[in-house]
Amino acid sequence: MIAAAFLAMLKRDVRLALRQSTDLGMILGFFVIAASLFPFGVGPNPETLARLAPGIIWVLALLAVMLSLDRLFQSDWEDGSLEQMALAPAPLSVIVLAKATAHWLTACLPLIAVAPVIAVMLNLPAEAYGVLLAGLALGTPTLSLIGAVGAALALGARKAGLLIAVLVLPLYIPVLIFGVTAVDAHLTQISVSAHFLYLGALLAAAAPLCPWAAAAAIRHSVG
Amino acid sequence: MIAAAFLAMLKRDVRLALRQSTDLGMILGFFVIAASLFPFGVGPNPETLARLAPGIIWVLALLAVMLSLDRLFQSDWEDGSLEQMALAPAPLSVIVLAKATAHWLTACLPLIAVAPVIAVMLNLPAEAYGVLLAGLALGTPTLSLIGAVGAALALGARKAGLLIAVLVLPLYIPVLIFGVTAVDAHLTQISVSAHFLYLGALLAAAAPLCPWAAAAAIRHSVG
Amino acid sequence: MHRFANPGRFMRVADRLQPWLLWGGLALLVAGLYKALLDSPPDYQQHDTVRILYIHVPSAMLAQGAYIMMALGSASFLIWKHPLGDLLARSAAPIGAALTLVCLITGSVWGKPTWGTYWVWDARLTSMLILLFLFIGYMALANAFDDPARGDKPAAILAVVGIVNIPIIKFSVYFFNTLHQQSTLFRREGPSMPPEMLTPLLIMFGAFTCLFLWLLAVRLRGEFAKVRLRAIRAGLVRRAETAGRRRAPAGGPVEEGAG
Amino acid sequence: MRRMGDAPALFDAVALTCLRGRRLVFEDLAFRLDAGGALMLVGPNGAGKSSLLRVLAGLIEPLSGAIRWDGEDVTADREAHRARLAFVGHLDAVKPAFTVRETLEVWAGLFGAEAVSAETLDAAMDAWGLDALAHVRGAELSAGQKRRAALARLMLQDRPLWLLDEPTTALDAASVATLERLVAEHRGRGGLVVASTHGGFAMPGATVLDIADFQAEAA
Amino acid sequence: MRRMGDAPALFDAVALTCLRGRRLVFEDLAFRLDAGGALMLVGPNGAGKSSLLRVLAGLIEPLSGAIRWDGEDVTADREAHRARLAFVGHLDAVKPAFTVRETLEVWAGLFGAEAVSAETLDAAMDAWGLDALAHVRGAELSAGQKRRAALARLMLQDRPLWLLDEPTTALDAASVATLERLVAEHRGRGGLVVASTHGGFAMPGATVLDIADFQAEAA
Ligand code: HEM
Ligand SMILES: Nc1ncnc2c1ncn2[C@@H]1O[C@H](COP(=O)(O)OP(=O)(O)OP(=O)(O)O)[C@@H](O)[C@H]1O
Ligand SMILES: Nc1ncnc2c1ncn2[C@@H]1O[C@H](COP(=O)(O)OP(=O)(O)OP(=O)(O)O)[C@@H](O)[C@H]1O
Ligand SMILES: [Mg+2]
Ligand SMILES: [Mg+2]
Repeated sequence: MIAAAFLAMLKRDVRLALRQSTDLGMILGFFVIAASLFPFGVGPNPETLARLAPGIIWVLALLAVMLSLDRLFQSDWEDGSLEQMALAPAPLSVIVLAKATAHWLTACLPLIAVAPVIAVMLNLPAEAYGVLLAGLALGTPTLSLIGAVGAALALGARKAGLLIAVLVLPLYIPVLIFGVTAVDAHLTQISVSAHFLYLGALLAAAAPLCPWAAAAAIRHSVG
Repeated sequence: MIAAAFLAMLKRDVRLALRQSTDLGMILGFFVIAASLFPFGVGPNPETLARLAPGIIWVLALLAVMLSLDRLFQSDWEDGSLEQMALAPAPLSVIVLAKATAHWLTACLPLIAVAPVIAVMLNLPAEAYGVLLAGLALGTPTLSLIGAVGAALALGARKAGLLIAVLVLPLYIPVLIFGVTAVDAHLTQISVSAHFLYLGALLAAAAPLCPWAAAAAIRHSVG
Repeated sequence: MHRFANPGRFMRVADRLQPWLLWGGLALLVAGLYKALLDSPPDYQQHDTVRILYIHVPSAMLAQGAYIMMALGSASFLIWKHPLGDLLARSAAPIGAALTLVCLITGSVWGKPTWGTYWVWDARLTSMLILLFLFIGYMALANAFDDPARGDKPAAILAVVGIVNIPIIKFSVYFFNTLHQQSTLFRREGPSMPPEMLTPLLIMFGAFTCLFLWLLAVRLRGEFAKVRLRAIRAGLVRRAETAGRRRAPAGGPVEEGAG
Repeated sequence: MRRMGDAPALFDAVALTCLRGRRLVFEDLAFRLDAGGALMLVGPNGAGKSSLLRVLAGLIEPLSGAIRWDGEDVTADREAHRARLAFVGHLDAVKPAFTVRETLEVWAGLFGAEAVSAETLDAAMDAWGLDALAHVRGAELSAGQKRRAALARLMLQDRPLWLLDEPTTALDAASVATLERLVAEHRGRGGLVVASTHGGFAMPGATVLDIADFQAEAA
Repeated sequence: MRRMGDAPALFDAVALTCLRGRRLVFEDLAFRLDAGGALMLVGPNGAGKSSLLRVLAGLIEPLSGAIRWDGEDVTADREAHRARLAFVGHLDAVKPAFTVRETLEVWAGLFGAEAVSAETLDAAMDAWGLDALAHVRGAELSAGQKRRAALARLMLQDRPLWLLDEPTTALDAASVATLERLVAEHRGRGGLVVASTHGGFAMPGATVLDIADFQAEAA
């Protein structure tokens, strides 16, 4: 039953995201458009762009997460769907995990899919693609999970802004830094396994903790 | 009466944004975290960073502004406030202008306030601060105005979220270009008045056109 | 339905042309590909990579053509409220986007051996990328609403405004410093290309044009059918609902609506 | 169409047809109201009561037909029409973050600030028993309290035409009585009321209009 | 406290006290229901009807007191309690982007997918007259149609305890009759119903509980 509820919520959220935020083509288009702002800003010099590329792509990941995460629970909260989820027999943390997974599938996975195109446009050396993508694949789920806690905190809590600034944003920073520096390390022939270990450890910590924390925050908000 | 309605809406939206400080925290958080990511990628070479600083700040400002756009009308639309605004005797475009102004005050002004911090982090020469800030002050209102059109168009859209971004980001490019080149021109001792004139012209065109277009889109959506 | 009577006549003409366009286009394509890939000389500098030209150039030109068609359709829709213009623009947009993508991809694949990079941010390439954004924006807006009547006007305005990009693409190679080739085909002095390259290029151009028009006709039919389907389904919902209502209290005599 | 040859009514509609999405909601609807008149909209769910009220408010364009005030088409001067009506729809427009008093202040400002004095505000809150809730945030209101705040908006604006969409939703018996009294007073001053209901709300002497009679198929 | 010495009731509450924000909403509230029983909550706006229903559903922790099912405190096994109740609150939980059928499918999945067959779905839609609306999106529903979709949720889950907060809001007379019939059937099968109302909704033989009697000030 737990698996059924997980799948039902996952399917629902993916469908809802595809239906109401956009179809996949538009998500991809969005990332390409956002990435192409940087050359307009910093100029077309290929060498500079190459150096900025990992940072740009990770900034886009951050953007993708933030753009959609605050609506992860908000609209369900406002229209009463969230209280129904809190009343479902399946544990709420499983439902949160399903929602975070759906978010990752609809916001982060498309980014990973177009990352090579953006990397080409920004002239990133081809040998760095693998590390970049592996880092994204390992790091963005953590962003989604941490973001879910922030989104849950933002419901109802009066001082949510402060909580998020203090709790959630600082947690993003290590993920982003390891993700960016892994690419640089690889390009300067340094082994990247340490970076990936850190990213993996962060994910391993976030996967059980974040849904639990988010569920607690949600129970509080639907009261 | 028109002025009264403008002020009432302006005050309301500012107050609402300050009370739900989550959004503000998220925007500033994104801006600062994203900016602090680039030194890791580009390496510590202060000179390269300095050259890129205006572009990075401007692009991040665009993305951060965009991050807050979808809430400009959405929640008012969902809870029925927007239909009351559409029924107020004051022209809807004036109300839109008030909301865009409030958006600028609560989303862009804080960005301008932290921009110097980021400029320091990115090693921008001190003599460029003035031009950077002046450019932001002149350019960001245009961003808010254009964004209001996108946000209004996306109301009730099946594919709302990224629709805004896909429509609005390309329109932001001219502002971005003039904003960045102004700083570059100043650093290379060229007069920046032409750039500022262009930014001013964009604002002068957007100020009457955008509220009108957004109001038309809103009337359509509350029907 | 009277609004679409006119497109109906238009569709009949399009239907009659469709098989000609398809088979003609395919025949030209086979001939053109043969000439281009096997029966034309390699470039003395670029060797065989030059053969990308035969796809790159027709797709670049037709992508712009598709945009112009979309903008004209949108303009006629805005000015004369002609629904056919809107349908035409909606049909042309995805084809144009695909052609733009083909141009961008072939261009960057070609760029790697010739310029040493897949992509540079120069005026021609950037303005072509913006063309893609315009197509995406148009499609996003036009299809964003369940009631197509809501998205059509804003989308049409976007298409019309975006037309300024076309001359920028065209003249970017003259006004800006760019890596990209200047025009060799359309110049005042006439094309400066050896005939053994020009012929396959022209054949390919003809093939692309026929296939483009064929696809356009297919999509027009699809858009047209969508409009009709929606009208029919709306009628059904209405009828079923009144039937349900009539079960409870007695209503007036029910007649089937004309819809 | 249904107008007789006499003096124009204060507020009337002729041959109204409303299309939403691709649904023809009602067809050829007409009514007339004179000063102090009231129109009670009834009909099953989905009949088109809310749609008609939105058309009358100018939020939806009718497909065809005309709405007239004093014999003059309201589309001639939309701003004047907006300034003469007050609309309470299904949605309450109460912000969770604002207190009840702030909510009313905001609306007062929007509807022409100078006119609304602190006394009017107090009177509105008093009429709806909101005084005790003045400093309670919207998020902490019960459903009926929220509805009362929305209805208090009517007292802030001195509008001749009230458009009320199921106004008694979530109201307790005392508040329904308040609403009935306020509506009666408004009509006594020559005001007009168009209200929809599924029952439990009385407007003595109101014309009853069953929207189901104007359904497309029944024509 | 109010329990007599006999066998434990199927569902009862003792000495319930509820604090929301800084307001003591009700104090020392108790009731008992046996199989087929119904409790009708009445009281003015803000009395605490919704609060009580949310406490019973486990959405709010009571400040003190106990809720028991078959004599056992429900906090002992919250998951089991959630699995035995169905809650319809003030909010409809209908997504604008989903069609009516999709909405029901989603809830069916959430409440234990395997159990809900296509027939159950069809039966639920049929009971509420939603068949014709199966493919209409939530955004295009009228207020009553949305409410009917929310109530159709009750048919998807075979739950013994129904908690209904002003279920007749926005419903037309025919739908109110449907609800009354379904509630009667549910009680006939031994199910329990706790419902709040401001009138216009009948549950023959229900115990009426006026929350105003348990107000802190009245103690
Ligand atoms: C992504 C990269 C590229 C883009 C977006 C692009 C875009 C275009 C466009 C839009 C045209 C049509 C111009 C017109 O309508 O007159 C064109 C034509 C052409 N392109 Fe490219 N191009 C790219 C890369 C290249 C490369 C790498 C080469 C070869 C070195 C090349 C060679 C040509 C040639 C020979 C023409 C025909 C020019 C004429 O006869 O007018 N392009 N390209
Ligand atoms: N935004 C919309 N777009 C398309 N159709 C709509 C929209 N809103 C309502 N409808 C349809 O129009 C019809 C009339 O809806 P309306 O809301 O006017 O009904 P109502 O009489 O107010 O019903 P209720 O008593 O349930 O409030 C319904 O069949 C509904 O499905
Ligand atoms: N989220 C909340 N936080 C704090 N107080 C609340 C909250 N929700 C409701 N209240 C307060 O608790 C009291 C009871 O509210 P409740 O919603 O239970 O009333 P109700 O009987 O359902 O009223 P109605 O008939 O209007 O729906 C009210 O005075 C209300 O102001
Ligand atoms: Mg209604
Ligand atoms: Mg309640």
